[in-house]
Formats: sequence, C-alpha cells, structure tokens
Amino acid sequence: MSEISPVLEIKGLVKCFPGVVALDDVDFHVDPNEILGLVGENGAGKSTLMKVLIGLYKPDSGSYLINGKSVTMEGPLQAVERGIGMVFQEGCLIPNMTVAENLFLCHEAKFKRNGFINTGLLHSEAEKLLGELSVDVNPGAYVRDISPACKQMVEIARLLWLSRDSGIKNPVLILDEPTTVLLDDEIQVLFSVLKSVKQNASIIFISHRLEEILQLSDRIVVFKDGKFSAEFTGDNATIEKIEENMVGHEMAEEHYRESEQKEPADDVILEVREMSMEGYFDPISFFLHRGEILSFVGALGSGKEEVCRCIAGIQKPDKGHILINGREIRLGSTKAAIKDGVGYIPIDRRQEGLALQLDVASNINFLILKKMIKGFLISPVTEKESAEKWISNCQVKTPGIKTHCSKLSGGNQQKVVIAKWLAANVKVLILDHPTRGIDVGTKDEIYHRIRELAEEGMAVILMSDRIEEDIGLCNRMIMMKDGKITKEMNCPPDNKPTPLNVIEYIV
Amino acid sequence: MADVKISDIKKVGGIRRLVSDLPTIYISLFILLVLVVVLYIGNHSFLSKYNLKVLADGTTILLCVGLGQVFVILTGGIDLSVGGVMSLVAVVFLSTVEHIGFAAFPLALAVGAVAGLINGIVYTKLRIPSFICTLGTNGIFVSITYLITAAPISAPGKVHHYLDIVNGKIGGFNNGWLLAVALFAIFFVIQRYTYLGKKIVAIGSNELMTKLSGIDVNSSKMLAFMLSGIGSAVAAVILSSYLYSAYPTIGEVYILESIAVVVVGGTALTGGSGGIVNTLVGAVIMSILKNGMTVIGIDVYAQQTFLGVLIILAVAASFDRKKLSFIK
Amino acid sequence: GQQEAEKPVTMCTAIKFLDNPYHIDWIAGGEGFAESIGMKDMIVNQASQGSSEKQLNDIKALIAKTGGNVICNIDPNQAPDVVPLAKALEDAGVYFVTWWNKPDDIKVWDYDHWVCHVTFDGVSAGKFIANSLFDTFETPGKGKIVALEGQLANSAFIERWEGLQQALAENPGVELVAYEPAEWDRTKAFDKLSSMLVAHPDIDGVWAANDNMALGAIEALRAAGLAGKVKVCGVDGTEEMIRAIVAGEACATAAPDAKWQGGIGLSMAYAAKNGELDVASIPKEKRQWYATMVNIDSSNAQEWVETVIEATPEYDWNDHFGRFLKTIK
Amino acid sequence: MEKIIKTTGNQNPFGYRIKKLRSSNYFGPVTALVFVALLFTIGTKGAFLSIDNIQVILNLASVATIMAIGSTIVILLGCIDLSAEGVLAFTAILCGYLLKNTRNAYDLGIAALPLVMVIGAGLGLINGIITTKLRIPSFIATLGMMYTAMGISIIMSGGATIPVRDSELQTFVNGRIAGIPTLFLISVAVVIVINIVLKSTRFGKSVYAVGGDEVLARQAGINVDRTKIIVLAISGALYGMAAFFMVTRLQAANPQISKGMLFPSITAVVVGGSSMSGGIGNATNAIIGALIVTGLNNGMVLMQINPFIQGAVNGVVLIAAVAATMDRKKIGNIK
Ligand SMILES: Nc1ncnc2c1ncn2[C@@H]1O[C@H](COP(=O)(O)OP(=O)(O)OP(=O)(O)O)[C@@H](O)[C@H]1O
Ligand SMILES: Nc1ncnc2c1ncn2[C@@H]1O[C@H](COP(=O)(O)OP(=O)(O)OP(=O)(O)O)[C@@H](O)[C@H]1O
Ligand SMILES: [Mg+2]
Ligand SMILES: [Mg+2]
Repeated sequence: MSEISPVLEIKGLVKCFPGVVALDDVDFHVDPNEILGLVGENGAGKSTLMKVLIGLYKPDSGSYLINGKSVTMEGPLQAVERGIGMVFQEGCLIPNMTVAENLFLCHEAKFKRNGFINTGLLHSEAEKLLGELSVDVNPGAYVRDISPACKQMVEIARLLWLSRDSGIKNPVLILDEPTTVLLDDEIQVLFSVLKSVKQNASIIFISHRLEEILQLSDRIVVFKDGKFSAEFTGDNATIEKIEENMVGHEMAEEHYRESEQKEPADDVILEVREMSMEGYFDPISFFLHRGEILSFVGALGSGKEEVCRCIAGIQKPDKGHILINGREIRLGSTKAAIKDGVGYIPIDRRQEGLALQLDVASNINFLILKKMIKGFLISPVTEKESAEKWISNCQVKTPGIKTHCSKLSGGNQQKVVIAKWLAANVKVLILDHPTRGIDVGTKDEIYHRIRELAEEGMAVILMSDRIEEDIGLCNRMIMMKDGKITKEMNCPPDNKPTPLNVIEYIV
Repeated sequence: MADVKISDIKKVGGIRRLVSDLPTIYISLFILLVLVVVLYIGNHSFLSKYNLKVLADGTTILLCVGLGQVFVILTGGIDLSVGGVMSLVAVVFLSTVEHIGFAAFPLALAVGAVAGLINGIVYTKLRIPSFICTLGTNGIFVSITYLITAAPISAPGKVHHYLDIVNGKIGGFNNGWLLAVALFAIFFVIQRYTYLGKKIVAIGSNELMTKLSGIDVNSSKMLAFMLSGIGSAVAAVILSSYLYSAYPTIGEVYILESIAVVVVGGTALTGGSGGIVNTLVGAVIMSILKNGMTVIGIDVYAQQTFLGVLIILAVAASFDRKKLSFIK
Repeated sequence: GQQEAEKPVTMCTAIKFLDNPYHIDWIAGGEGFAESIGMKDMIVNQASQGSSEKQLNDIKALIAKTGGNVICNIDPNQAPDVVPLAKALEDAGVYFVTWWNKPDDIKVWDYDHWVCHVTFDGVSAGKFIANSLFDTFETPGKGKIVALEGQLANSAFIERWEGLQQALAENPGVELVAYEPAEWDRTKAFDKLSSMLVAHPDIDGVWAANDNMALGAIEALRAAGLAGKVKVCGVDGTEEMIRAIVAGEACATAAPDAKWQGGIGLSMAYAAKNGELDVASIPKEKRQWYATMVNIDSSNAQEWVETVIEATPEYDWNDHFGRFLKTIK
Repeated sequence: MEKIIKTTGNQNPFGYRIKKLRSSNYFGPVTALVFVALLFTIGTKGAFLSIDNIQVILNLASVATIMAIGSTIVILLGCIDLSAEGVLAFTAILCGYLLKNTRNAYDLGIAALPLVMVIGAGLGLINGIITTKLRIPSFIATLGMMYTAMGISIIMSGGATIPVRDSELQTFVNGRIAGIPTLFLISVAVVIVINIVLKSTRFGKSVYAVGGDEVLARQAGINVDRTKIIVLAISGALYGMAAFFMVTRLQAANPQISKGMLFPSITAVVVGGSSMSGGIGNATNAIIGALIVTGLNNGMVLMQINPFIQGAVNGVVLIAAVAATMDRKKIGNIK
C-alpha cells in the first residue's frame, strides 16, 4: 500500500481543549481516490480531527502534510483553496440567505457580470447542481424555510461544487455524519454520487451507521478516546470487529434489546380522534397504550412528522381531539402538552433541543426544575445530583456538569437532549430521530433506558431514520403515506416484520 | 456496560488548566484591584473614608438600575424605558410623600413594578421588538411625568425626614447602600435559585427550545420586565432622596448607563450569559472610573476621552471570551 | 488630606455642558478671576453632562481629593439640586456660590458656607426679547409668531416663557400661532421650525427661549428664503447671536454675561474663604439676589461687539455686589 | 431519477404574487409609512401631504437616512454602533474648520466632504479593530469611541461653536432639482450604492453571512474580522457625510450638533424592517425607516400636539405602527 503517496497526512497531532485532550498523538493519512470511513465513539475526536484538517482549529502540536509538503492551515478558505472541503456535523448553512447564496458563499467571484454578482447566474448554476443530486428546491428559497434533509443535501451539493471548482487534482471531501437526517433513498443517491466523485477525489466519511461505512469505504479507521485504535481495509472489515474496537468489548447479539420488550398494558394513555391538518394529513385516529412503543413510519411528506408535532403541541391541527388518560388536552400549546405529560425530543437539537450556551446540568435539569423547588428556591445540591445521575445514565461524555453544551461533541449533545427528556418522566414521549449521531454503544444503553421507562408505564412514539430501528424497538407500528394511515402492524419480539414488509406500505 | 464517570475523561494538567478554568469573575476582580491600586497611587485620598462613601453613593444608583436591566438583557431583550420609569417613580414618590408619608415608598415600588409589567405586556402581546416597545413606552412614561409636574419638584423641608430614611445610616452604613445590597441579594437569589431566574436565562440562550420545553416564555419575559421596573423604582427612590428632588428628565441619563453597566460587567447583549454578579462588578468599575478621574485630577475636557478609552481597556482585560463562540 | 490643607485653595467651576458656548464662557470668566490673583493653576472645572447625580458626586469627589480645601461656583444641573449640594458643601465646610433658580423655601442664610445665590430675572428677559421682536413687525405690535421652547420643566425656561406670555397679554395684536420644544438644541430647532414653517409660512417672528435655538431657527428660515425678513430672538447673549443681531437676522437677546458669572462667583467664595468677606455679616437681602442682565438689541449690539467680544472686558472682581438688582423674596 | 425532496408551495400565480409581496421585506415598513401618513393627513386635513410639506420631510429625512444607513449596515452584522453621535460631532468640528469659517483661513468647499468621510472611516476602522482584535462586544468598543470622539471634538472646538460662512454650499444643500430636495437625491444615491454593494458584491454577501451566523460564516471561509472592520469603517464614513450636510445646512459646527441622534437613528433602522439581531435588511429599509421617523416628528408639529404629550404620541404611534405591520415570520425570535 505504501507505494501510493498520500494526498494528506497528519503526524503526531495533539489537540487540547480546556480540561480535555481531544486528540492525543494521532497519525492519520488519506490516499488518493479512496473513500475513508472514520468511526469512533461519541467524543472520540473525529470532528475535531476534521476541523484541524480544514484549519478551523489550530493543533497544539503535530505536522500536517499535503502531497508530501508540510503546510500550516490558516483557515477554511485556505483549506478550500487547497482542495479540502467539509460538510459539518452541525450543518453550516446560513439561515437568512438563499440556497443559491449559500451554495456559492465565498466563491461569488465566478458569477460576476459587469463586475457585479449576477443572481441569475447564481440561480442557474444552483439549479443544475441541485438537479444532479435530485434535490428539488428553489434556489431562491431561504435556508431557514427548508427541511433538515433538504439542508443536508444542499450542503453536499456545495461540497461537490467546491471539489470540482477548486481545480485541484485530487481534492479531499470531508463529510461529518451526513446521513443522520436522510432517508434510505436519499442516502442511496448520495452514495452513488460519492462513488462517482471518488474517481478524481478522496472522501472522508464519518458515520455511526456501520453498515453504511462498510458499504461505502475502501478503508476504515477506528478512533477511541482521541487515539487511533484500528484500521481495516474495505474487504476484511465486519461490523462486529469494528464494534469491538470502538467499544472495547463485543456487542450483544441483538441490536434493539428485543428481549426486554414487554407487552403493553391494556389501558389507553393517548387517544387521537379524527385529527386532521389541511395539506399535511387527513383525519386520522389511533390509540397508544401505557408502556407501548409505537413507531410511525413513512417517507418525507407522509405527514407523520406533523402528526407528532401536533400531539406535542408545536403545531395546531385544524380539527380533531387529543386525549390523555381520557381527558382532552388543549391543541397547539406545548405548555399544555407538557403539563399533560407529553414530551417531544426534536430532530433539530441545535435549534429546538438545547441551549448550547448553557451548561450540561442546566440543560438536563431544565424540565424538572419545578420539582426541585423547596419553598421558593431551587436547591443546587439537588440540581447537581440529578445532573450527575443522568450524565451517567445516558453516558454523556463531558469534562464536568458545568461545561457548556457547545463544547460537547455532536453525539454527546444529543445525549444531553435525551437525558433531559428521560429525566422529565413524561407519560408519552415522542422521539424524533432520537439516536441521531449517537454511537453504537450508547445507543444500546439508550434503548435499554427506553425499554425500562416503557416497563414503568411510559408510552413512546418513535420516528426513526432507520426502518430497522423502528421495527426493532416498537411493539406496534403505523405506516403512513401521503397523509393517510396505510397499515398498522404488530411487532412482537419473536416475530418482527422485515424492512421489506414495511416499505411496500410507505412508497 | 460500565457507566462513564466524569472523572474518566482525561484532563489537561498544570497552569494551563488553572488559568483556563479560572472563573472570569476573578479576572474582573483582579482588574478592579489594579484599578484601585493605580488610583490610590495617583492620589491617596482615593481610599479616604470620605471618598469611599462617595464611591458607594455613586455605585448605588447605577447598581440598582443595572440590576433591573440585566434581567431583560438576559432574556435577549433591552429596556430603554428605565429612564422614563425612573422619572415617573421619582416624581410620583416626591409628589405623594408629602401627603401619604411612609406609604410613598411601597407606592413607588408598585409604580415601578406596574410600569415594568406594562412594558412586558405590550412587548409580549403585540410581539414587537423590545427596542421599539420600550422606546415607545419611555415616551409615554415621560409624558405622564410631565402631566404630573411641569416643573422640578423640590422636596419641602417637612418631608426631608422621610427622605432621610434613605440617606440615614445604620452602623455607619448609608441606608441607600443597604437598600442596594438588599436588592442585589434578592435579585441574586432570583437569578440563581428560582425557577423564574432559570427560565429567564434559558430564554436568552435559546428561546425556541424554552418554548418547546413547555415554558410560558411570555410570562417569564413579563416578569423580567417587571423586575427591571422594580430595579428602576428602587434606583429612583434612592436618587430622589439623595437629591431631595425629582423632575421629568431625571432618569434620562440612566438609559445608556444602565446598559453600559450590564455590558461592562460581562453580560452578553445577546442574552443568556452573565448576570447579577457581573452587574455588580460593572457598576463598581464604572463608578470607580468616573470618581477616579476627578480624584486624580484629570482635566474636565479630557475626561470623556479618558472614560472612553478606559471602558474599552477595562472590558478588554476582563471580558470572558472563552464561553462565547462569537462576540457581537 | 493633611498636606492638601496647607496648599492654596482649589477653585472649582461646576457647569452643565462643555459643548455649550454659554458654559464655556463661565470657564473663561473663572480662569480670568484666578489669573487676576495669580492662581490659575488651582482651577478645576467640572461638567454635569445633564446628570444631577454626577454633579453632586463629582463635587464630593473633589472634596475628597482636596480634603475640603476648595471653593465652588456652581450652575446647578436643576434648581432643586442646591439642596443636596448645600448639605454636602456645608458639611465639608466649603464656601460656595450658586446660580439661577432654587426652591423658594431654601434660604441661603441657613447655611454658614453658602455665600450667595444669584439669579436673573428670566421673566423680564423673556418679555424684553418678545417686545423687541414685536417691534420688528411690518406693523409693530401686530402679527403672528411661533415659539421654540427649551427643556420643558426647566426653571429658567419656565420663567422666560412666563415673560413671553406677559408680553403677549400686553400686545393683543400679536398671536402665538404655534410652539414646539427644541430642548435648547440647534439641530432640533432647525428641524422643528422647518416643519412649522409649512403650516405657518406667514409668520412675522420667532421667539426662542435661548440663542442656540434662535441660531438654528435662522438657518431654517434661510432654507425657506425668510432669513432677515422674519426676525428671531433669544436669551444668553452669545457672540454668534449678537453678530446675527448686527447682521439683521436676529433682533434681541438678553445677556447674563457668563464670563462675569464665572468670575464673580469664585471671587465671592474666595473672599469668604480667606476672610475678606465675612459671610455672617452680609445682609440677608444680599445673600440671595437678582443680578442685572444686559438687554441687547439692534441699538447696542454693535457696541457690545466692540467692547465685550472683540476687546477683553475689564471686570472688577472685587466689586461683588456691583450688579445687584433686587433681593430674592 | 425521480426528484425525492419536494418543496411545498402555493402554485396559484395570483395568490403566490400576493404572498410574495407580503413576504417582501418592505411590505411591513411601507404599510407603516402609509399608516403614519394617513394618520397625519387626516389629522392635518391634508396639509401633511402638501407639496411643501413633502419637500420639508424629504429634506429633513435625508441626513437621517444617511445616518440610518450607517447604523443599518452595522446592525446587519448583528453588532451595534453607539459611536454615531461621537463620530458625527468629531467630523462636524472638522467640517467647521475645513469649510469657510470665521476661525481659520481654510475654504475647502465640497472637497471637505471626501476628507471628512475618510476621517469618519478612520474612526470606524478603529471601532472595527477594537471589537475584532481585542475581541470585545461592539457595544463597548463603540461606546468607548462615542466618549472618546465626543471628548476630542470638545477639546478641538473648546466647546464653542465654529461659525461656518459657506453660503454657496448652504444654498446647494437647501436646493431642489425638479422640485425634489437635492439632499434627498443624494441620500437616494447613497441608498442605491450601498444596496448594490450589499447585494452584488462578495463583501455584501459576507455581511449577510456574518449577520446570519458568525460561527458558520467563519467555517464557510469568510474573513469575519475583515468584514466587520470594513462595515464599521463604511458606517463611520457615512456619519462623516451626514455631519458634512448638517454643518453646511446649519452653517455652524458644534460638538452638540449630534446630541440625541443615536436612538432615532436606530429606531429608523428597526421600524424600517431590519432585524436587530442581524442578517435582515438593507439601505432601502433604512430610508423607509428614516421617512417614518421624520414623518412622525413632522406630523406632530403640524398637528400642534401639546409638547408635554408628544413623547406619548410618538411612543403610541411607533408601537402601533410596528405592531400592525411587522413581519413576524421572518424574525423568528422577537427580542
Ligand atoms: N470547542 C470545543 N471546546 C472544548 N471541548 C471540545 C470542543 N469541541 C470538542 N470538544 C471536546 O473534544 C472531544 C472530541 O470531540 P469531537 O467533537 O471531535 O467528537 P466526535 O468524535 O466528533 O464525536 P461525535 O460522534 O459525538 O460527533 C470531546 O470530548 C469534546 O467534549
Ligand atoms: N420560584 C419562583 N420565584 C419567582 N417566580 C416564580 C417561581 N416559580 C414560579 N414563578 C413564576 O410564577 C408564575 C406562576 O408559577 P407556575 O409555575 O405555577 O406557572 P405555570 O402556569 O406553570 O407557568 P410556567 O409555564 O411558566 O411554569 C409563573 O409565571 C412563574 O414564572
Ligand atoms: Mg462529531
Ligand atoms: Mg409551570
């Protein structure tokens, strides 16, 4: 292998943050025309390494070589000039600008007419580019108005354009967890694009979905605790081997703790009656039992998101009733929903789930502060105890309970959101892509917690990004298509349907 | 699978860790200390008993009005009506103390609280930017003040004993200072240890998240404005007792000053970070700068220029940039 | 503290704004006095910038700095501010003089260190300039005017306004068609009068509560092509205004003579401090009094330019009560 | 391949056009302007909309517009510029000394304009360098500059007024072209130039990017610091320009010339429809805002509202106008 000289090489890299060693003496290289899969637990240092590669973080020590020549990377713009571009885990589209403006941000010079940037040129190029990725979005639409999945595709389009435009022979494209909000179809589009791009570029692909990594990668690198842990070639890797190197021990045979699945109680906890919302879903009705895990499955635009957001009070249905324990709740009010015991873990943790500027403890305790009031005041001791308990329950990797959430790795931020809602001890919990960006080890732990809470009587509505996860976790699933329920299916632990059974009802 | 303990995570050792973990407040206090030493060297009477009293007087009003303002700023808003509220409260206070005596004190507080609440209601119900809302209500409050009195009110000698409740002393401490300290203590507890305080900070950090967590964001914002009104009211009562007078423009200068005190103390104008203690530091820094310039004898023509440069230097030295990923 | 007490006395001039020509003349007058006794180094000037609290705290800070070895000549930020100022200065044993308005029930002789409180008759000033303005009309005493108000609720303004009202009452032929506050400010006066002229293009005169606003008004009139045709009047006797009177664009102003104020106040306090003036033996009627204000119109403007503005006027700083007009009741 | 991510949208052309109009950034502010105009036209029995008065409003709004554009571009970044009054006073004093005046022999005439704009830009540049390189909030950096520049202008002028005697320039700025005040035409020209810069240059795009999300803008490769410094310099230059016109119009330069102009300027920005948190707005919003604020003041004068309650009337109309017309969808969090 050593005959081919790497396009990019890092040696002896160390990167510390206040209180944390994020990367500890890391050697890393990328070969030409390869797709390099990068995996590791949350907080292993993957994103940090990538940010060092594009010059966003300055390493504390270590050398950086591009095509064998030592370089210092000043910042992202310089990285792009050298042919290194990145799709960030947290997303990096600017909400108050249009899709086209975002696509070519910093590269507008190429779209000048008479010395001024021409919006028409921007838009036609954007349309072409988005068409290639089969994304149907108006280039003039503001990013704040488009869906998370759409944003993700726009970011990939941006990177694609950069990789061609830079004029560098073998650009390096970094994709940090690009698939967490995409559906299978979209992922397949993305993969076929990446495979064709590979002909004249190298790609670093980060994901916690090991199947994807296996499907796509030519080489797989595993990180653990800020250190290189193992390397596999595309052919000799298996999920089990990777997991072992990531987690440090072998994972259980079953993926979704099916053996802990219990029969739900008979009493109905949530009832939705003839609820409808013009343009999103037709009148639908369903029940949810105490201790039941119910999956909603459907493609984007099937209306499942809106149904759940209506139950959580974030959106207001046009008609219909929602009953908790037989009592009707006020529609369109998150306050009322939460008061009546309905919780919602949002898909977008940065905007809807977390206060990034606040510390871990404040975020985790936010929903249960009221219970901590003694007299008039909230006891700091209780706060600390509760935070520590949930940090440990959800395996949040953080230097301390007072660390700001913005300083946590993406997966750990997600764990904080989950911890916050699990702590709230609601009657009905709606999970919108709950395990987005969470590593396999912790996923298992979180499945365990969900099962435990279900056993104690909490009912769960689940919308996952993976049909397998939906099937594996739930007691029952409801399939939706074009705003209608197409099928309801039971999923007992011993007789789970296959994804194929399910897909026929949703497309 | 074993629980992850906080201590499992590797930490950087040594000095680097110490400095990086040092709370900003110590840095601010250090800056204060340096300031005090420099001024003392400039003129020993800076630390004379008399001047310490002057300093405390100067800090008192800035602190009270800043303590109110900071709650609004923590939510991410801004309260430009503190000037109008102060004028209104001062005028109401002085024009009623003659007739109702001691009851004028709770009345003043109530006027401030109601004025603040009105701000909060207009702001949340009409859903307009707090900048416009409070600029508008400021005009309204000042107009009301003009309708109460078209001329400055000078407290007649027979009510001086009421005003001297504020100007009086307990054990060598001016009651005005004690009032400010009490307000500080109460507001500190509200910010740190009450549900309301936590909600206010959360709103400033991420309002959407707060809303989705089932919090009635509007009621908390209203209460934040009410606290601001109370802060302004306390400041106005102390100020008018201190000056034995009230007039419709008495509060005007405190609009910008209250915001400056909050920001100099290190609270971010974008909300969610900083708070009560920062405001105390900000008030002390500002009043030391103002007093110090006179005490070491800087020419009046150069004072403004100096103040400008000193504010920048003080903040540059003490501002906590670590927690913020960007600075607006 | 201790060493300070043996040093020569510090002389403080406390004014409102540094960017106001009237107050700048105060500083010049104070320095003029200090120079006359060879103590220019001991001058300290302070500006309240519109904050009563700042003025009080600054003066207290100066007391701290000098250990009380200081005298003050003060233009209080607001009339009632004399109360806390007097308390603080009396406690510190500092001799001081105050100007313009004060609350009626506060008596200077209740304080041993309050040398004098001197004011001017704002009512007669407001009335004098109004009458001068009415005389410039095509048919004197018959016409329409607009007025620019100062800071509302300011005592000086209230008095001048009262003077205007009296003049209007005595001249039924003159109609006040509109008035607007411009807060002593030139830019605001320009903006306000520009708008007022739309509704009242046919006015015969502009009454302004001070010269600064009057000067803004002249430029607004110029923009409307009326400068020189429609006259303005003001109070303060600033150089620009007097030159505008000479140029025929303004008609009258009343000069309290800020340089004299700045100098004589310090002179009285200084005399009290070194024992030349025994405060206790000043008769009560001369502890709080009205001083004469110089009324300036086209008849004496040129002379004022020659004797006061272009030549340095000679003041007799020892003649403390030379401009005594009447006592404040 | 089938398109898999769909955008939902109303395709009805008429409805769509109305929606587009309503979602335009000018819809709210223009409605507010119309609202204010209507109110005062009724209140003054038509005098408000007379040709004479419109000319006065346009003339008075010109300087306000130039200032508001300066404030707008800084607010677009999500920053704030409190130095306006100080920079204005400083450059005004310079104008006083450079134009024909009674203090010295200079008589630069219109050549003083570029000069004071450069000086203003210099002060803005310092603002920018302080806030970016010392990493302190723009509020503090510009507050410091406000005091400093004001202090220096007081020292330079000795607090006194510098009488200016350039009647030619005064006639020019008071003049009209085809019935429209010259100064207003100049301010419209500034609006156009600034809008082109904002919309059609790389720099302009980076301003919006920084205002939208500073962290992401940096990640995308934008030089955030440089963008901020340039913006603050431009705003300083615009304050210099405003000072020049104020001084030529008033024929006098004094540090207090700018007193009380900061809040009205920011008010104009906000009522004009720009977002205080950055990223939304442009120079057109600034001119609309300046017209609203000026119209409001002018209307109150014409209606002869009692001076004691002018503050209240101003407040109520401001709140009502914004409450009735603000587009709350665009500005997610109303702070
Ligand atoms: N800006 C920062 N400041 C302080 N600490 C940080 C910062 N960014 C990351 N860290 C810390 O560095 C470590 C590595 O984080 P990194 O984001 O690289 O993890 P990751 O491998 O990408 O994890 P994930 O799978 O959750 O995205 C974590 O412990 C995190 O807390
Ligand atoms: N400890 C406290 N100190 C001060 N104010 C408080 C405290 N706890 C609650 N409040 C405030 O008092 C009001 C009533 O409290 P309560 O928590 O019952 O309200 P709520 O209707 O549940 O609203 P919320 O959604 O804000 O919790 C609320 O507006 C709340 O912000
Ligand atoms: Mg990551
Ligand atoms: Mg509650």
